[in-house]
This record gives sequence, C-alpha cells and structure tokens, in this order.
Amino acid sequence: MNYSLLSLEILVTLLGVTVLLADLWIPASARKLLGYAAATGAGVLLTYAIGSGAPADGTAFGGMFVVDALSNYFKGFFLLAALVVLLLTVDLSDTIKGYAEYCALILFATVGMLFAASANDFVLMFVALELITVTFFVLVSYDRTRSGSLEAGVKYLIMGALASAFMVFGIALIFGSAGTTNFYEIAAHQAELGKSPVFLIGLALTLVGLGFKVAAVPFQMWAPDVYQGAPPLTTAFLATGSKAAGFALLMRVAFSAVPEITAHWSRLILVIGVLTLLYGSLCAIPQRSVKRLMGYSSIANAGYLLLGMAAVSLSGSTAVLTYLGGYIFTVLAGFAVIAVISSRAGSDDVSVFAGLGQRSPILATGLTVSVVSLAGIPPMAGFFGKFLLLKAVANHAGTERFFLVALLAACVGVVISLYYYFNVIRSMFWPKSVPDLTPIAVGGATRLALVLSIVGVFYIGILPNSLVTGARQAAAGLAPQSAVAGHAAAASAPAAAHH
Amino acid sequence: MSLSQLLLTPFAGALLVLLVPGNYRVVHRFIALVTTAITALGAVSVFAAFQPGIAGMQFEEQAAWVPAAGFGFHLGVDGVNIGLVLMASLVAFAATCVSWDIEKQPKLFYILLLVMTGGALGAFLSLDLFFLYFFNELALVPTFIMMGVWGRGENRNYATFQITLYLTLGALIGLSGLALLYSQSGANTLDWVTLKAWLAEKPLSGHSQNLILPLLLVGFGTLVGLFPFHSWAAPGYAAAPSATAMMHAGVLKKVGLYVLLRVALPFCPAAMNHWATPLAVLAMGNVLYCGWVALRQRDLFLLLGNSSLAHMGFCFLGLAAANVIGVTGVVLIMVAHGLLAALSFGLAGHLTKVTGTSDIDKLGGLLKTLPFVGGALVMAFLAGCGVPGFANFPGELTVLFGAWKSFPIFVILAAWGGLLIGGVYMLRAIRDLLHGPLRDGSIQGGDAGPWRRVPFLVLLAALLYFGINPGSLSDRIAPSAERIALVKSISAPATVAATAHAAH
Amino acid sequence: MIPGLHHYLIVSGLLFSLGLFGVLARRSLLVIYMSLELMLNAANLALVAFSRFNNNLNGQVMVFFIITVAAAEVAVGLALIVALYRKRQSAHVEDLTRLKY
Amino acid sequence: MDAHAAQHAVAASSAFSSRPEDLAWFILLLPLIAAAGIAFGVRRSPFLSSTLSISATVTAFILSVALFLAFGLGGYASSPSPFSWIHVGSLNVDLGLAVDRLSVLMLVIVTGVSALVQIYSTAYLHGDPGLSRYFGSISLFTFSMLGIVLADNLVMMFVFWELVGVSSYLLIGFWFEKPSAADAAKKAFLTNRLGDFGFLLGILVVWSATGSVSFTEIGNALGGNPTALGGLASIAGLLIFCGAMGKSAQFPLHVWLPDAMEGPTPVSALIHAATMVAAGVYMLCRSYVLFQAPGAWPAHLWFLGDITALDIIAIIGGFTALLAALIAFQQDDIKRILAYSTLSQLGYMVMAVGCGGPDAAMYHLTTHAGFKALLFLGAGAVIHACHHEQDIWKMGGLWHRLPVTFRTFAIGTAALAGVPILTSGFYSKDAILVAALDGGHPVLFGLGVLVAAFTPFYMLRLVIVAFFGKPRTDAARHAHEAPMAMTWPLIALAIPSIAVAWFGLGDFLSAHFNPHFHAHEGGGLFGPFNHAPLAAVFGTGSLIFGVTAAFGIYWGATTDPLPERLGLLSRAMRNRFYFDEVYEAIFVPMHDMVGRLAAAVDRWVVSGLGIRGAHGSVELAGRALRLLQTGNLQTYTFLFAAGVAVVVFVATK
Repeated sequence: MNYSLLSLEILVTLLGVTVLLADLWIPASARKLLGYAAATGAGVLLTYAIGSGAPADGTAFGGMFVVDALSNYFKGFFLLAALVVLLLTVDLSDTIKGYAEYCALILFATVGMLFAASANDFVLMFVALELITVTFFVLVSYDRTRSGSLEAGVKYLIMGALASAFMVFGIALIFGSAGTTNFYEIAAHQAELGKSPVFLIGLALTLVGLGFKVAAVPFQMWAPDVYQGAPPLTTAFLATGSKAAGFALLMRVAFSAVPEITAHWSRLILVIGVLTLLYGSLCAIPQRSVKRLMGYSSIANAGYLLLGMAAVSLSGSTAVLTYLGGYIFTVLAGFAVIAVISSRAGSDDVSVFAGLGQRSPILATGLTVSVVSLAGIPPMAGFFGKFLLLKAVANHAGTERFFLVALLAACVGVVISLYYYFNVIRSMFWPKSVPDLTPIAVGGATRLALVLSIVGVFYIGILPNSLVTGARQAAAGLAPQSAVAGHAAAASAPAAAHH
Repeated sequence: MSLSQLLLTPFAGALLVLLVPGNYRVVHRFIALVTTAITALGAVSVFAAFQPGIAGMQFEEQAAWVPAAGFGFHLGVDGVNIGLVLMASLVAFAATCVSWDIEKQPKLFYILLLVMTGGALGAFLSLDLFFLYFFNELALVPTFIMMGVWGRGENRNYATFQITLYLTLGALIGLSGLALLYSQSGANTLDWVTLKAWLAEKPLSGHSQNLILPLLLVGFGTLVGLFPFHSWAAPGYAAAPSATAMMHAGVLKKVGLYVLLRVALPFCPAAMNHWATPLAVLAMGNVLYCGWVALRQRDLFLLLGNSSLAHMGFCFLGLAAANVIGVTGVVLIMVAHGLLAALSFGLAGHLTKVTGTSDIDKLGGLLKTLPFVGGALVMAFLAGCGVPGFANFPGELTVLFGAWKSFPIFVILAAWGGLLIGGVYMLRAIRDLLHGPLRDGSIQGGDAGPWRRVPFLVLLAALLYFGINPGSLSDRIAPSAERIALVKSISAPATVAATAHAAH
Repeated sequence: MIPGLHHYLIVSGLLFSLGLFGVLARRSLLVIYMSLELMLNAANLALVAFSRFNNNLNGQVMVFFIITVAAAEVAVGLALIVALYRKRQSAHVEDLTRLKY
Repeated sequence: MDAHAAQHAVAASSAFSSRPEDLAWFILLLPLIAAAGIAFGVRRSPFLSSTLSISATVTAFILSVALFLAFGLGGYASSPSPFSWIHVGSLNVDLGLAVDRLSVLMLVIVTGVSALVQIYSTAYLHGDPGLSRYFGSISLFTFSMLGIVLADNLVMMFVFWELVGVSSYLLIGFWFEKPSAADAAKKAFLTNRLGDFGFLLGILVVWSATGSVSFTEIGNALGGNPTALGGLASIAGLLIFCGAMGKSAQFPLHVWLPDAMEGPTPVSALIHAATMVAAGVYMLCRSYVLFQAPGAWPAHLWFLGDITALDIIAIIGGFTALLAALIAFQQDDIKRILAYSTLSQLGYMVMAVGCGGPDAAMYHLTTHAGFKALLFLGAGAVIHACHHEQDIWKMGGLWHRLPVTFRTFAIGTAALAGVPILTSGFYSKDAILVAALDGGHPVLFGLGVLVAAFTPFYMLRLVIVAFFGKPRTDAARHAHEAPMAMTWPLIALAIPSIAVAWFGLGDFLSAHFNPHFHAHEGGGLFGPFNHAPLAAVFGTGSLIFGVTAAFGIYWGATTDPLPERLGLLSRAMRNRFYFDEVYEAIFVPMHDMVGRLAAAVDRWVVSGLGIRGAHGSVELAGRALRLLQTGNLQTYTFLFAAGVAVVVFVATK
C-alpha cells in the first residue's frame, strides 16, 4: 500500500523519537537545542505539508485512512500549532523538568491529531483520539510540583476516560447495527441506518465523545479547570490542536459519514451551540484568572463553531474551517503572552498583566491582538470568521425561526464577550492600581512565535481570500453535495447560499 | 485625489504616528493635523469635481477581495454619500485641531483619532456593504477606548460601558440584517450596485423584507439613537473627550442612517411601506420626547446630546416619508447636523476646559468674557433651533415638506418640536449660559486664540455655505435620492380633497 | 437454551451501567477509575458479541485496540493518581476541588 | 434637472442686467455686505462700523427712492429672474425678488427709517462698548427686513421672517447682561416662533394644494381655480395669518412687544414702529390673493358657516386695537405707552386688511411708520435728556427745555391722533374707517371710531404730563436738548408725518390691489369729506372728543386721576389685563412639566431599568452559572451523564 500518504505522520513520529534519543547525548546546558530542533523540524514539515509535499488524495489501511483537502487543511494547522508551541517552549526550557520528553509528547500528540484529521473509520478515530488524550493527560499534569497541574491532570483523566467509555460503547453499537465502522460504507446505508434506534444511540454516544473534546455544553465541565491548572503551553496546545482535532473528526463524522442524519439533528446541534456560547460568555464575565478566562472563552468559541456546523451547508462548513484557522493563530498569540507572564509571575491573575503596555510592548501587542480578534473586531481574523459564521446561520434564519433566535443569541454572546475581553485590555494599558513597571525581556524564539501568530491574525483578517478558498475546497471535499441535499430536505436553505 | 487615496490618507497618517517614537509629541500632533487637513482638502476637491445631476456612482474603484464568499472592495460616491464624505473629513480636521493639547498618551490618542477618521470615511465610501460594516466597526472601537481613557466626568466608565454595549449590539443586529439580505437576495454578494440591479430584477419576497427590515431598523437605528434605543447617547457624549464626541455625534452616528437610506429604503420597499407609520411614531419619540428631556437638562453636554437626538428624529421622519423630497432632506440634515454637532461639542469642550464645569447653573454671562466662543456658541444654538442661514434649516424644512403629504399630523408635531421645543431649550441655554450677569467662578481662562478658532471657523463656514446655498448639496443629492426613494417625486398639485382629508 | 445476541447486550449494558454507577457514586479516585475500566470492558463485550453474531471480525480487532489503549491509559492514570496521592495524601474527589468556578 | 440648471444659468446671467428693477439686488445686499464687513473687518472700531453701516443703508435708501421713481409710479409688477435655492422633486424654491408698488414703497420706508435711526443711534448710544455689534445687528436686521419685503415666494419670506426674528432677538438683547433685556429678547423670539409655527404649516398647506410657493404661481393657480385650496382655504389663510399675529403682535401673541422695550430706544423706533411689526401687515397684503379665494372649512368645522378667514382677522385686529388702547390709558412708562399705541395701530391695520382694505392698511402702515418712528425717537430724546428716566410722572415742563423734541413730538402726536387735513395720519385712518364701512362691518367701524377717540386721549395724556406743567424731578429740571445727530432725524421724520398725504399715496396703493381702480374726482386734501363724509366726520368727532377729555382730565394734574375714577378697571389696564400672568401660569409650566416627566422616565425607566437592568441581570447570570463549576469531579461526572441522557433522548426521538 501507498505509504507516502502517511509520510507526515511517520516523519513527525520519527522527529519525536529523535528528540527523545537526542536527549540522551545532549548536555543539560544545551537543552534549548532540542526545542529549536523540534521546532525547526515541525517548521520544515509544515512547509512540506502546505507546499509541494502535500500527498495526493487517496486512502490507506483499507479505507480507514484518507487523505483529502480537509485532512491537508487541518494537518497544516496542527503542524503550525506544534511549531509555535515548540518555539514557545524554548525560552521556558529551564522551567520545564524533562524538557525533551515534553517536546516529544507534543510531537506525539501532533501525530494523533494528524491521524485524526485523516481518520475515516471509527476505529482509527478512536485510536487517534486516545493518542491525543492520553498524551495530554501527561502534558496537563506535567508540572508535577504544582498541585494545580496534577489536579487538572486527574480531572482531565477521569472525564476523558468517561467520555471515551461512552464513545467506545457508542462505536460498539454502531458496529453492531451497521456491521461496519467505515465512514463511507456507513454513508452508503445511512438511509436505513437512520431508522435503527441502536445506530442512532451509538452515533449519539460517539458524538458525545467528540463533544467532550471540543468542550460543548453539557460536556464542557472539565475545560475551565484543566485550562487553568495545566501548564500554559499545554493549555495553548489543548486550546488549538486538540480542539481543532475534535472539530476535524466532528465534521468528518457529521458530513461524510452521516450527513442526512446530521441534517435531521441540525436543530439539536444548534441548541447545543447556543447554550455553549452563552454558557462560555456568561461564566467568563467574573473571572480573574486569565487562563480560566481563556477556558471559558474557548467554550464560547466552540459554541460559535457548532452554530456553523448546525447550518449543515457548504457555507457553514467553510465558515467553521475559516474561523478555526483564524482562531488558532489568535489563541496562540494570546497564550504565548500568558505563558511568558504567568511563568514569570507564577500566577495568571489579571492583575499580573497590569501595565504590560509599558513593560513589554510586544507582549502587550500580542495579547491585545489576540483578545481583540477573539472579540471579533476588524481588521482581525476573528471578525471575518464570525461574520462568515453569522452569515451561514443567517442563510436559514429566513426560513427557520430557530436559526433567527440563534443568530440573535450569537450577537448577544459577542456583546457579552466584549465586556470581559476589554477588561483584560484595560488592565494591560490602564491599570486601576500602579503596578511594577520593570521591563520584561522576551527571548528570540518567543518573539518569532509571537510575530508569526500576530501576522497570521492580521493576514487572515485583511486578506482572507486564500484561507477561505482553502476552507471551501476542504468543505467541498467533505461530500457536501449529499449534505446539501440532505439539508435541503431538512431546512430547505436557499440553494444560492451554498455556492 | 482618487477615493482610495482619500481613504488611505488617514490610515497612512496613523501608521506614521505609530512609527514616530512616543516622546516626539509635537510631531504626532503635526502629522495628525496635516493628515486630516490633506483629507479635508481631498474631500473638498472630490466634492467640487462631483458632477451634479447624475444619479449614478462617480469615481468608482473596484477590486476583488474574497471572491469565494462574494465580497469585493468597491468605492464610489453618488449624491447620497458625497456630502457625508465632505462633512466627515471636515469634522475630522476640526476634531484634530481641538485635541491639540491632549496631555495623556497623545500618540495613542492621535492614532485612534486617525483610525476613527479612516473608518468613518471608509464606511461612507464603501459600496460593498461588508466593507461598510467593517469600517464602521473599525471606527467604533476607538470611540470606546477614547471614552474610557480620555473621557471626563465621574461616571464615564459606566457611560463607556453603556455605549459599547449598545452600539456593538446594535451593529451586530444590523449585521444580521445584512447577512439575511445576502442570503435572501440570492445575489451572493453585498455589493450595493450589483444588489440594486439584481433586486430590481427579482425583488425580495415580502416575507424576507419583513424579516430583514426590523433587524436593520433596530440595529442601525440604535447606532443613530432611534427612540427608545437612545439612552446611550447623551451620557456618552457627556463622558467623551471633545474630539470623540465631535467625531461620533457628527460623523459615525450618521453611518446608521446612511445604511438605512442605502439598504432599507431601496431593498425593502414593501416592508418600508408597512413600517413607515411606526417609524414615524418613533421619530416623534425623538423629536418630542428627547426634546422635552433636553428641556430639563442643566448639563451642557446632556443638553446637546439630547438635542442632537431630537434632530435625528427629523431624519427618521424623512426616512418614513420615503419620497425624494424627504430623502434629500434626510441627507441634508445628516450633513448639516454633522457639522453642527461637531461645532457644538467642540465649543462646549473648550468652554468646559476654560471654566472647569459644564453645569449650566454654575455659569452665566460668558458672552462678555468669551466673545468668540460665546458668539460661535450662540450661532450653534441658533442653528440648532432651525434658524435660516445655517444648513440645518433647509434640511429640516425639506423633510417637513417631504413628509407633509404622508404624515401631516407628525409634520405638525415635528414642526412644533423643532420650532418651539427646540427654540425653548436652545434660547434658555443662551440665556442662562451666555447672557445675563457674569456668575462667580465662571472664568479662569480666556477666549480661543486665533489658532484655536480655525476649527470652529471652518465648521461655521461650511454650515453657513450650505445654509445659504443648499442647492449646491441638493442638486447633487436629488437625482440619487430619486433612485432610492420609494415614492417617486410627488405629482403636484395633489387633489385637494385628498390633502384636506389627510390634514384632518 | 442458547443465549442470543440480546442476552450478551443486556449483560454488557448492565456492566456499563454498573461502571457508570460506580463513577457517579464512589469517592475514591481509584474506584472511579476501576469503574471506568468496567465501562470499557462492557463495550468490549458488546463488540465481541456483535462480531460473533454478525460473523464480522472487525469488532474483535477493535477490541484489541481498546485493550491496548486502555492499558496505556491505566498506566498513565495510575501514575497520575499516585503522584497526586503523594502530593496531597488523599485520593478522594472532594479533596480535589482547588480549581473551581 | 437640466431645465433647472439652464434656468439657473439664465438667472445668473440676467440677474444683474441693466433693468431698473435689478437695483433691488443691490438694495437687498448692501446692508448684508455692511453686516459682514463689520463682523469680519472693522469690528474693532465703532466709528468705522457705524460709518460703514450708515453709508450702506443711506445708499440703499437712495437706490430705493430711485427705484420708486423709476417705475414705482408706473406701477407694473416685475421680478428679476430667480436664483435657484433648492429644487427637489416638486419642491422648487427660488430666491427671486418681487418688485412692485408694495415692495418699492416698503423699501423706501425700511431703508429710510433704518438710516435715520442709525444716524440717531450714533449719538444716543455714544460710547457704548458694544456699538460695533449694535450696527452689525442693525444692518443684519435691515437686510432681513428688506428680504421679507422683496421675497417673491412664501418660503423665502419665511426665511427672512425668521432672520428678522433672530436679528430683533440680537437687538432687543443688545444689553444682554441685563437679565430683563435677555428675558425680553427670549420672549420676543419664542412668541414669534409660535406665530411662525402656524405660518410654516400654512405654507405647507398652500404648497400641497397649489403645488407651488411662489406668489405669482399661487396667484395664477387660484386665478385659474379659485377653489384650489378646497376645504382648507380658510384654514390656510388663518395659518398664514398666525405669522402676522406673531410679528405684528396681534392678540393673543401681543405680549412680547411691550417687553421688547427693554432694547435701546432707537431699536424700538426701527423694529417696533416702522418695520418688523409692519411685516405682518405687509405679509397679509402680499399674500392677499390667498384671502380673496372663497372661504371654506373642512367638513367637521361646518358650524363656522360662511365666516371667512378675513372676518376672523378683522375681528382679531379690531379687538387688539381696542385692548391695546385701553392698556395704553394707564401706562406710565413713556415707551410702553408708545408700544401699546403701536399695538393698537397695528390692530387697526390688520382690521383694515380683514375688512378687505389692504390698500388702506398699507397706507396707514406707511404713514404710521413715519410718525411712530418719530415718536419713539422723540421719546428717546426725552429719556436721554432726563438721564434714562422713563416715567412720565417724573417729567413735566419739558416743552421749553427741549424745543425741537417737543415740536416734532407734537407733530407726531397730531399725526397719530389724526388731525384732519394737516396730518398724514388723518387720511390713512380715514381710509381704514372707509374700508370698514365698505366692507360692511358697521360694528368694526364703530370700534374703529372708538379707538380713534382713545388714541388722542392717551397720547395727549403723555404729552401733557411729560411736557407741560412743572418739572417734578431734578432730572426733568436739568433736562437739555439732544445733540444734532438726534434732533435732525426727528425733523426729517416730522416732514412725512405731515406731507405724505399730498401725493395721493392712497390711490397709488389702491391701484395696486385693484387694477380697475381710478381715483375719485374731487380728491385732494378735502377728498375724504367729499367722497366718504361719514367716516371723515366720525373720525374728526372722535378726535375732538378724545382731545377735550384728555385736557379736561390731565391739564395740570400731578398724579393720575383715572385710578380712583375707574377703580378696578384701571388696575386691570395698568396690569395689561394680566395676559403675561396667565401665559406664565399656563404655557411655561406645561412644557416644563412634560419635560420633567420625560426626563424622569428617561433616567429611571429607559436607561435605569433597560440598561442597568440588562447589565445587572447578565452579570448576575454569569456569577450564578459559574457556581455549576463546583470543581468536584462527582458533579462533573453526574452532569456529564445527565447530558448524555438528554442528548441520546433528543437524538433518538
């Protein structure tokens, strides 16, 4: 069979192993090199992935593993996230015990994500997810000296295991009722499968597992605690890679395995989305801990993305993918700053960021850009993404009251979010009390990572065309035609909205 | 000067200021001043080059942006926005002048001010509704920040919070309306010109219109301060620094009306007919209710804020009338009120700076000590109560003429509000603030020096020019207004019976 | 009599519910974790039963995957719980509420 | 649109061609130029300002006279091609000038009086710090007034109407530090605004009915179809009349005029005698064509039957005339007496219009402008002489101390009282009485005669008390004649008070309103007695009655004997029949109350409940919701399981 399809996965794994082995020879003083090496590797692979090296479409492992526009789209972002996070580790390497392992684990998690992006079978999906999750158990609790980190780890462990238990049971039921676990084969029989309650229960349980990954209400409980407790860089990777992987699988299952059933469930997804975004926005208001704030904010953002999925249309999927792209840059920029500051101050309370404007312009810029983009304000990436999402929802608001309500709820959510996002900005530039104004030195790698993400945020915000085109292809490769058909049955959206 | 150059100038200026290190304060000011001056001159040249009597777009510029989603970058001016562009750039220049002695973080202030200017211009120049919204948001955010940081008064934080909440929610609801327009029209674009042609072929269904219009009215109405979504305005302006109040009350507020003119009127005609009367009622809410509220205000800024809300009422009335006269009147008022609001808030800011208070009860007889500012303020107040010679008069008159046929009763009320209620609070303000004996503690400083007079003189000159020669505006507006108006120009004379019936 | 598919499913369903009950009701992290493993095994039982009755071996392949993954999970999990116990001298959920609200 | 553009071009090119009526443009613009010159140029120097303003006005006066002679007597209406002001859809407003007998006559009056008043002011206000502002405002006022006179359409007239309001506001409030002056200015402006409100609505009605605002076009429209206004004919007329009510201070909007006396006396002479207050009457005459249309009421006002708008106007005018005359009986402030006399005379004119005699009204307007300005300026001279003492009971015996003032004042009084043959006042008043008779209003005729008897009474009261008897205060004792600059405007104004009658002005005006008019044979000075003896005899009789009564009561009196004779009535007169009190009690509180209510609602309901409520509830929801995040795994797992149950239930349903 054609191994070139797996080239990325293989190479990243090798990179991880290399880092582990290299640690045995390299002296502790030069540990930084490992980080650089890992980052460079990721960078090279990234250029390779989005450049010529992108493997042609095809399937492997008897259809379990598929390479298509969607998988390539996501893989690019996974590698990017890995690259940025690894760059960020470099300047913090002294604070991380077992630095090499940390880098390696990040790479292994990346491998899981890469597989997730290509998973075309419930089995592979499960394995990929577990690879990600189990790695993250370790990454979250990596800071063993801090009991917060451990607590977060254990919470993530229990909830994660619970979720995967449900998912496995779900997969069992699916297998039982469908006789197969391959997405394409299931898609072929979804008409009659749609009538079998066992299959539906199984599918629901599987989606529960994915809902846990993307932290959708009511499976979001873990997110704030874990985001707050985990080491900042882990949180960064969790908020970007892991979440994106969740959505990658969600979209695969929803749109390429069971598009018609998804179309029937669009209202359910919509309601979940609205609840999620409102829950996230509301709970974020009184937060003091910035990491916890980001946790709630990531819940809220999952809500917006679910709205896009609920639209069950090409424009909806395009919007979701575009938004995710911008979101990854945005969050990375934010966590880069949070990581630097909180590891310095040993706390991530808002007050720690007071006067950052004077202390380190570049950090302040990074956090500001991130927060403003999250708030969905032009000319940042967040604005365009949100606009596309609202537009996708609006497509059906004309015909379905549910969507109109969702649209307005989303507006309210955005307004609420402004409230706490601007609190962060205010404390950065116009603190209530006078903070210490000792300037903060920022390492080269961190600078690089910051600049990378900030440029990304602005680029996507101002010239989103290339991203949108990519996202559109990816979404189109997702067998959206049947999705549209299925949807047209369910929600009878104006056809013009789809192309 | 091409439109794109005009639009880019402020942003270029902002970038320049950003690049100059923080301690060169004079340089920042200078750059900002020159930039806005260039913008203003450019706008004047465009206005002069604009050919009256042509209904279509002029100086169009187009570029693809996100073809995948059907968004394009499209600039152009017709009668509806040319005057607004001119007004915006003049106000921006004035605003930069009056913020000459900002002490706290001047660099950031000027950057925000320039971004605001660029955003406002972009909103008026963009024919792609997405960019219209984009630039409007871009201009709104600096407003909030400026209020929060450089604002005045003890409850400025709350005012900022309130205005942010209101305007963002309003904008988003309006955006939902636009998004619905995008999907319902099926044109798969938000380019106004394309949409206009497309919808001329296959207009929106009544259902879609009734869905879209309320969103637009509530959303963008909120941005304008349509009763009862107005309570952000007065406290907001009271808390904002002069320049911000000038820019927002003068320019940004008009974007909402502009969108309603551009989108609601031509694209949702049926719904517009259906909602005309309720809208007119709300307009009365602005004219009368806000007027009465203004009667009670003893704070100069609250007074001005409420009076500017009252003026917006005339715009909504003209909008409801939806005929070419009414629409032209609306645009006339938008331009006039932009200049006037900027003038009033600028002068009020100067006065407050000099006397240290904006409480009318603590002031009096200032005309004696501040002959220029006082005199200019008298003119502003008179213009505010619709005295001929200033640009507001022809605007409000035109609106009344336009609305007479459809809403005689509301016109009578509006005339009452404009001529009498307006007259009462404006003259009361002159009486208590400028006339009468000098109150103790009123005076700690002098009148505006020659340079400080420039912004006010510029605005006054514009007000007077358009007041004495409104034709220079209306001849540009009318043809384009004809295109978006629902009721085409009224055939005169109407049947007397109808009029008699309508009037009673 | 010969047990049919539904007998196996009922058993696995019972196992699953048992596990879930354990997760919900017990306070000790270790017990909770064991209950989770029970739930996984309930799934395994179902899979095996299905593959047996559908004459389709994929299900059993899946089981092997699950067992492997579960093993890895347990390894990490127990390590974590132990570390936590070392740190706090307790492995009870109610002592695990420093991160909240 | 192109049509407009073309027309516009034509206008621009031909506006200043060599036709005589184009002089009107210069006449109109000269004062504006002066005002601008003062504002932006010579503001610093009072002398230059006054010179600029005066020379501009004088030039305008000369041009007006030239225009008058050029073709005024020829008497054909004509208007220079208009400048386009605003053209939208069916709303077309041009800035055009109506040059005809009415306007040229008014031009002469306005510019003439304005010039004299300004010359007078140089001395009267000598040394006042605000002199430049004064002349600037007065030039602006003159410009606005000329605008009203020349406007050839309703909107333009409304524009200048408002401007007159503003400039009079500036002039009345000239001494703005004085609270009373500031209040008076405000009151005058707002009261006028009340009238303008009606005026504006009237314009709207006329426009929507005839499709035009230009007098000629309206005239044509009504000429073609007299019932074009339909059911709104009378309403339209009355609404337009509201404007006149404001400017010409007709009951019930008369309250501002007496207070306006807070302004400098020359201003009173200009505004409150000759020009602004006359604007109302002029406007009625200018838009007389509207009132000639057959009156009609909307269906549900049927009970008004065949009462026309003119009837109502006549009644209001007559009532104002009587009311003001009565109030004038018991005023002691010399300027207020004149103010009420002005009110009364204006009522007279309005009544004349109402009785269908616009020519008579214009006639009286012309003569009255002359002698009332004279009287005010005279009063100014007296006040000046007595160190700003205005109470006539604190004067006395001034006749030989102020010879010129006294003589001219006497002439003015005679003219106002209407001494036959000699004075212009007699003829114009006679014309009004005749109009009342011809118009078939015997009651109003009687009322007119009554007022004609009251007028000499209160005027002679003034003259006798102020100029004769012994000086009652040192101020009066040491009074001395005013400087030249003040005295010879008096003389200049005294001449027309006598002489106007000799030029058959009445016929000149009648010919304007009635093309088929030809002067009565046997006109001349005794004309009235020949062709309308009844009116003339009654007029003379009432004069004699008034004079004798005045001499009988006031000759040698040191205090006012009327109060004990009339008792309560005189108290009422003294207090101006309590109109201000009533208004103060009703209108001001009404608006304030509504305002207070609105402000409260805005504060507590809209922003209180609405915003703070929303804010609070959102924040509260956030704080409540986060309590779900107990941090306890048990809670989490439980919620998770519950969530699963719900999702599965909904999904399979």
